Formats: sequence, C-alpha cells, structure tokens
Amino acid sequence: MSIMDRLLNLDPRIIFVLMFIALAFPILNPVILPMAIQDYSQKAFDFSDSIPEGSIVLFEGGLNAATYPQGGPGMVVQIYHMLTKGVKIVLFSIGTEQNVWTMTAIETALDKLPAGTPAENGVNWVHLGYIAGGEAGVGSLVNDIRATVSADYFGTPIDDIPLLEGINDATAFSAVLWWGGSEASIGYGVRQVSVPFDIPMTGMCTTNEVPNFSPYISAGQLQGLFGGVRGSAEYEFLLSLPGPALGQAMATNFGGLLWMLLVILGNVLYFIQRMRGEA
Amino acid sequence: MSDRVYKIQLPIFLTALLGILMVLEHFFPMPDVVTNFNITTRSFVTIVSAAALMLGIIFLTIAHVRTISQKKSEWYYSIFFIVSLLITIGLGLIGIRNESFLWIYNNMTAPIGAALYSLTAFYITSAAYRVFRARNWSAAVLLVCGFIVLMMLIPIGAIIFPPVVPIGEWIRSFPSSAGFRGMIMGTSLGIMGLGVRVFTGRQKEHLGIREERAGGE
Amino acid sequence: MDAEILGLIAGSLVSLGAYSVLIGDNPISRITENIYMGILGGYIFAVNWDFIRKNALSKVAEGEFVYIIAILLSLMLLGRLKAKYMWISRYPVVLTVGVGLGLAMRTTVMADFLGQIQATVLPLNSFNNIVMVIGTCLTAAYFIFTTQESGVYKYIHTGGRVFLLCAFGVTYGQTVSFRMELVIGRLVAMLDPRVSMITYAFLVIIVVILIYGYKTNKIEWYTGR
Amino acid sequence: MSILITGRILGLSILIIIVAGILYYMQRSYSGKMPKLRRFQAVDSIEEIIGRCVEMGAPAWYLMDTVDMTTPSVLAPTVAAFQILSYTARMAARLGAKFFVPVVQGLAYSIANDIVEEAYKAEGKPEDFDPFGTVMYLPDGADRMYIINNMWSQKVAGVFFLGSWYHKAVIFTENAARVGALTLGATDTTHNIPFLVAICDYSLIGEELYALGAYVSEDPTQTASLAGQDIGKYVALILILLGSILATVGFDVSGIFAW
Repeated sequence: MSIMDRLLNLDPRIIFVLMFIALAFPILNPVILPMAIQDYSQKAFDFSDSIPEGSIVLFEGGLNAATYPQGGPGMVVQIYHMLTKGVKIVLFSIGTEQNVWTMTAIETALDKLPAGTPAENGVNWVHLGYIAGGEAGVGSLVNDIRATVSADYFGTPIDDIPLLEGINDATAFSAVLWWGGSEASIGYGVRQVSVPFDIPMTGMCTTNEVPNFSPYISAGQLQGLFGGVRGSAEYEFLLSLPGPALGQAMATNFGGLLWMLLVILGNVLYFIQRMRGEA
Repeated sequence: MSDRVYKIQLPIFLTALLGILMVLEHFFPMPDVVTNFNITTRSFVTIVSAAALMLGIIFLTIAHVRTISQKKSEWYYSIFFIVSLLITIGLGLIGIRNESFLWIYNNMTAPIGAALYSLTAFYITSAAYRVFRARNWSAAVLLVCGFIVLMMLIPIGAIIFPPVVPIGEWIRSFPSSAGFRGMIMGTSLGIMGLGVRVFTGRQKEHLGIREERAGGE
Repeated sequence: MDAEILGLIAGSLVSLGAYSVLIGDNPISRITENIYMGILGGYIFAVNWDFIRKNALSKVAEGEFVYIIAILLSLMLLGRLKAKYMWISRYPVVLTVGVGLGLAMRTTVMADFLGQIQATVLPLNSFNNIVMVIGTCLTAAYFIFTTQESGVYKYIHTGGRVFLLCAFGVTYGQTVSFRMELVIGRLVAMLDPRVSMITYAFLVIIVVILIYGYKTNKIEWYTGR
Repeated sequence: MSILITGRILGLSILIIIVAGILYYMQRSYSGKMPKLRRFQAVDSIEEIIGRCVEMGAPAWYLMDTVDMTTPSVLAPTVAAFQILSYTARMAARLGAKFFVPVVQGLAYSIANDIVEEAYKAEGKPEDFDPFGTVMYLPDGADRMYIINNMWSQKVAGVFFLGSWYHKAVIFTENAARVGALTLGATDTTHNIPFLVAICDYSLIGEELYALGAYVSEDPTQTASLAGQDIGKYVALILILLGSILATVGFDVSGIFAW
C-alpha cells in the first residue's frame, strides 16, 4: 500500500485522537485566539449594557445539567454585569432542575463580584424559585406575582422582601432576560411578558435552536440572542471577564479547524490520486 | 373462517375508527365525550408501552442468563449486566426518589449517556474525512455547503475569511430552507398516504399480519 | 470524600469507558456496555413499574375501573408468548397506531404541508424570494413518483437534488459544531482539577490494557474498507 | 358552536383532496389500471444487501433507532419501517441470512418480534427464529455501545437504517461503513438525514421511505396509492406558484391561510 493509500484510508482512531487533543488542549491551556463577535450577541450585549442603573429586570434561568456547561458561564456574566451596573434582578425558573442551576449561577456570580459591589439577597436580587405550569405559569407570574408565588427560593415570604415592595406585576420591569437553554421557552417570554407589557427582551438558547428564534429578532421582539457556548464566550469577551466559556469556545475553534483541515487534506490527496489516474 | 373477524378485521376496523376520530376531533367541534375518550385512550397507550418495556427487559435478562448458563463466547460480560441490573432494580423498587438510586442515575447513567451522545462529534469527523471528497457533483455540493457553514459557525472562521459569514447565512436561510421545505411537504404527504393505506386495511404489517391479497387467507 | 467528588470520579471513569468504544471492540468498552445496559435496564424497569403502579394500579384501587382495560391490554402483550394467542397482542398495537396515525395526519397537514406552503408564498420581487420559491417547488417536484427520469423532468429532478444536497450540507456543518460542544462539556467535567488525576490514572490503565491486547493480538487493528 | 373550527377549513379541504386522490387511484387499481411509477434503486438493493450477507456468511442488521410509538411524528416512519421489515425479514429467511433486529422501545419491540416471527413462519423456517436473539430489546441509549461493539465483533455485512433517525444515525452508519457493510438508509427527520445520505451506499429521502414500503409490499393497491400522493404535490406546486404570482402583483394572500 502506497503512502497515499494509507493517508486516504487513514485509521479513524488517529482522527479520534487528534480530535481529543484539539478539544482538550484549549480547555487545559486557554489560548485566546481573536474572535469575530456575532451580530446577535453584539446586539444582546449592547442592550444589556444600556439598561439604566437602578432599574429592575426579570430574569429566567432555564439551564439544566446538559446545557449549563454551555450557557452557565454566560448567565454568570449576565448576572455579574447587571449587579455591577447597579441593576436589580428578579430571577425565577420554570423547571425544578433548572431552579437549582440558577442558584448555582447566582452564587458563582456573587463570588466573582469585585469587593464592595452591593449584592444583597432580597435587596439587589431575589430568586423566586420554581414556577410551575410552563407558559401558563409565566403568564400568571407576570400578572400577579403574589398570587403565583408566596415565598422565594429560600422560603422568605414575598412580603418580607424589600426588592419586591410595591411590585406585583411585570410593569415594574424595564427588561426581560431569558436564559432558556434548550427549553425552547423563549417564545413564552415573548408571548407572555415582552409583547403584552411592551418590555424589551434578550435571551440565550443552545446553538442548534438559534435558527428557531431568529424570526423573533428580525421582528424586533427580541433585542438580541446569545447562542450556545459561543454566545457565552462572546459575552465574557465583550465584558473583558475571561471565564470557562472562552476556553470552551476556543476548543470548538480548534475542533472546527481540525475538521476543515482533514476535509481539505482528503480532497487534495484525492485530486492528486485522480490526476495520476489511480482512482 | 369466523375467527378472521376478531383476528384481522376487527383490529383494522378499530385502527381506522380511532384514527379517523382523532382527525375529526381536530377539524370539527366535538362533544366532550369524544375528547375525554381520546385523552383516556392516550393514557392507556402510555401504560401499555410501559408494560411492554418491562417485558422487554425481562426478555433481555433471559437472553443474558442463557448466555451465562450455556457458557457462550464472552459469557463473562453478561455477569456485569446481571449484577448492575439487579442492584439498580433493587434500589429502584425501594423508591425512585431514593438517594442511592438517583446517585447512580446522575453520576453513572447521565455521564455515559452524555459521553455516548458526544461520540457523534468523532464519527462526524471521521465520516467527513472519508465521504467529503468531491468525487462527483452531488458530493461537491454537500462538501461546499457543509464547509462554508461550519467555517461560519466557529469563532475564528470570520477572522480567516470574513465574507464567509454573509455567504453562510445566505445559504442557510435560502437554498437550504427551500430544500427542507420541499422535503417536509413530501414527508407530510407520505404520512397521509400511510394513514390511508393503514386505515383502509391495505397495510397491516405492524399488526404482525403479512399481506394476503383480496379474497385472501 | 463526599458524594459530589465521588460522583465526579464515577462519571469520569464511566465516560472514559464509553469513549473507549472509539477504539473498536475491546474489553473495556464491553464491560462498560454491559454495566450501562444493566443500570439503564434497571432504571427503566423501576421507573416504569412506578409509573404503572401510580397511573393504573392505584387508580383502579381508587375506583376508576376504566383503567382495568389498560391493565388487561398490558397483560395481553404476554399473549404473544403462545403463538395461538398472538392475535390478542394486536389490540394494544391497534390502539397506539390508530391514535398515533390519526394525530400525525391531522398535525402534518396543518403544520408541515400548509405551513410550509404558507411560508413559501412570497412576492417574487427579490432574488432571495425567487430562490426560495423555485427551490421549494423543485424539491417538491423531486418526489413526484409518476414521472420517469427523462426529458424536462430529468432537469427538474437534478435541480431538486441540488437543493436537497445543499440543505444536507448545511445541516452537516451545523451539527459538527454543536456536537463538539457536547464533547467539550464532558471534557470539562472529566478534567475538573479535583478529579483530573484520577482521569489520567484511568487513562493510563486503559492504554496499558490496550497495548497488552494489541501485543498479544487479542485486539485487532483497523484495516480499511 | 360553529360546524367547523375557523383557521382549519383550508387544512381540512386539502386533507380531503389528498385522501380522495389516494382513494381514487387505489380504487382504479382494483380494475387493473396501474399508474406508471418511477422505480427506486433501493428496492433492488434490499435483495443485494441480504444476498451479500449470505455470501459472506455474516449477519444482516435492521436498525430503526427511535421507535417511540406514543409520539405521532415518530410513529409514522416507524410503521413504514415495519412494513419494510416484514419484507426484509422474509427475504432474509428465504435466503438464509442471519438476521438481527435490536429495538429500543417496548411496544415496538413486541411488534417487531411478531413481524419477524411471522416472516420466518411464512417462509417455512420457524426453527431459524430465535425468540430471544433475533429481535432483541435494548434499553434506549445503551444500544449505542452494544451495536458498535457487536458490529465490529460480528463483522456485519449489511445494515438497514430505516425509521425515525436521531443522533445515532452518524454513529451507526459510520461504524457500519468502516466495518465494510453494505448499507441502506432512509429517514424523514431533517436533522439527521444528511448523515444517511452522505454515508450510506443507498439512501432514500423523506417521502421515499413511505413509498418504499408500498413498493415492496407487492400489493398493486398500495403501489397505486403513491400516485394519489402525487396529487398533493401538484396541489402544493399550484398553491405556491399561484400564491407567489398573486403576491407579486400586490394581492394579499395571507387571508386565505387564516380560513
């Protein structure tokens, strides 16, 4: 067998090993290659950055064990971004597992905050916990908070939370941030909160769902959208707060480059072989 | 043959009846009785399906026990199966909210599942190396579209070759959507054709009945 | 060692076992396969038993006797153990297929057939819209069965195929990047600083076993197609 | 209470037209008038694949991936796959190939078992059917490792990938191709059809999966029904072209779809 045939019939195990190296190396040693910011992410970031200090935002955390590695870092940055800007956050989740991951994101963000940033539970942020009922549950929450939930994630009665004093429906919020993961729930936010109360909204979903929501962006119902780990990485990049997502996005870079190199190599070898008249 | 009625004709008739009822319920306002009946039958389906799964596991276990008792080749692997099956069933029967049961699920089943799902990334690459060669025009179309879209999606792609983003977006939004639209419409017609064939009793392989022509048995 | 670290370690070990399937048939992937099959089988068995208990048995106990039918249908599945009674097991199938096909037919005509037509009806005033309309028509025509591949239809057929292949290429490329994110998610958990040493140690064990396997020819090398 | 639900009238009329078209062609076939249909390469490929397995003394596998019979969108391709399974199992029984059908869902498993057993009986070889081994239930998810490992150790020579395929498509097809098996793939799921088309030796797209079942049934009435489905395609073409032309000249067509 000539070397050409050997290369064309490359043992797949060699490809697998190369792939592992390409993906694991950037995670262990984050090398930040330049990256182009996607239009949707830039829009979402600009919108978040324009939320004025002192306003209150509604925040849905919809990440679960499978999607947290992709969206979690971005969600942490979003919480960090809001708190450092002095924006108050009202969080909730529409899934029981997601509920716990939302709390993880809050804690991670609080650990990262520069010393002295006001971030008191109940004053600067509140986590309302799990809201049952899917889309209907969201609708009921934004129309009458007290009728939907009686206590927050930690069991504190709603009436004892200073942040929610005098707030009982969505009119108090100046933005909706919907980190939907793979829940496909962004539509709930658009239909139940953004459109009826005329509140601008951005969000996040996994990469494969981005095309499903792009109609909302072109229609102006969503201000922007972070897609998957790349969206999270772009948020970290834009806020100059390097975190795990950047390393992961770089790993997709290396993996993608390897894939493209292999395809090019395969084609070049194939053409050489064909020109020699062997194929 | 008289038992033909309940062995073959009645099942086909019932399939058609239930199916047509489902279709009608969608287009015409129906009395609540019909809707409730539909909801109940649907819950029956999930129950029967759950029972069938349990039956399947029993059969699988029998197959493994047979492998061990007959000392077929590589029989020792089956021991791993039996032991882990018994441990999980034991814990699960104590209660599916039991902590050890959930621990096994979260820390063993979920990671293997995620790892196996992610195997696709490796096979997708090794398959691409083998099949993404411009052997003929159709392979070339596949190759070019796939290449451009991947390049658009990885962060560094736009740095290497900036026009890739608008080109990729265009391919994804127009020719590619057009292709899928035609395919989806075709599929939908396929389903309707299948429905008619099943409801008229021409296609009945799913009932375990091999075709007998009109006049048959 | 707390349950979380133990969980990370277990997760890392079984993930490596699962990845070992990439090498081809080998003892480690075989063992992982059987353990996984056992766990999952046990899990499915327990969960479904719980489901039947809650949704059928206890409902009957509460007096909703309709559910006896569901239980009987389930028992009918056993009917196929004896060929003579095989026909009994057709009835549960009838239920599923009848209801399911009815549902599929009614949703497909609205969402897939009409929905796609509606989305494609566009004013032909821009290049993009023309591509969209022509592409959709060509691919729809590609599936027409009653024409032979000759004459004008040959060109229509080829045109439809181009659009289909373009769609497939796009999906292929898009899937690659999403699937890589999944591997990365797993690798991040496996390379967590708290457990990475154990991951490496286990990796070394796998390599040793494999080298032994290849040296003694118990595991074969891949030889092209 | 109105007789019809608004917004669904157009859908109902289309459904009636298509169903009537199919029934019309089926009716005509009773009097022997058969529409002239294009023949797929895949129809002959089934025999070729099984034949190759017999020649090499290696097993033929029939995989259906997701067969969740309670989900309507999965049920339809699964029922189509069952019809082809019946044909393929008979072919395997007749030619004497070792046949293996792993199924990941309970009810589908039970059905597949019946189908294959019947096929072996019909060919007069019930002794070749192993009630525990020919059709096997594998827990969904765990089948991935089982199938990859066994593809390599048993050196499969032919694999069918028919039904509703999800992420397993690329895993199994790539392994089958690497093992050297001859493959036939068909699915109607848009996300994973690319892998079947790119990797398999023979492939069918979307509607062709449903059509293949009718082709191999050797029942003229079913084959004729395919001509009825073509009516639907003509309806779609007319609606799209007419609608687009009307929209171009400034006529608002969106109201029609709200019927």
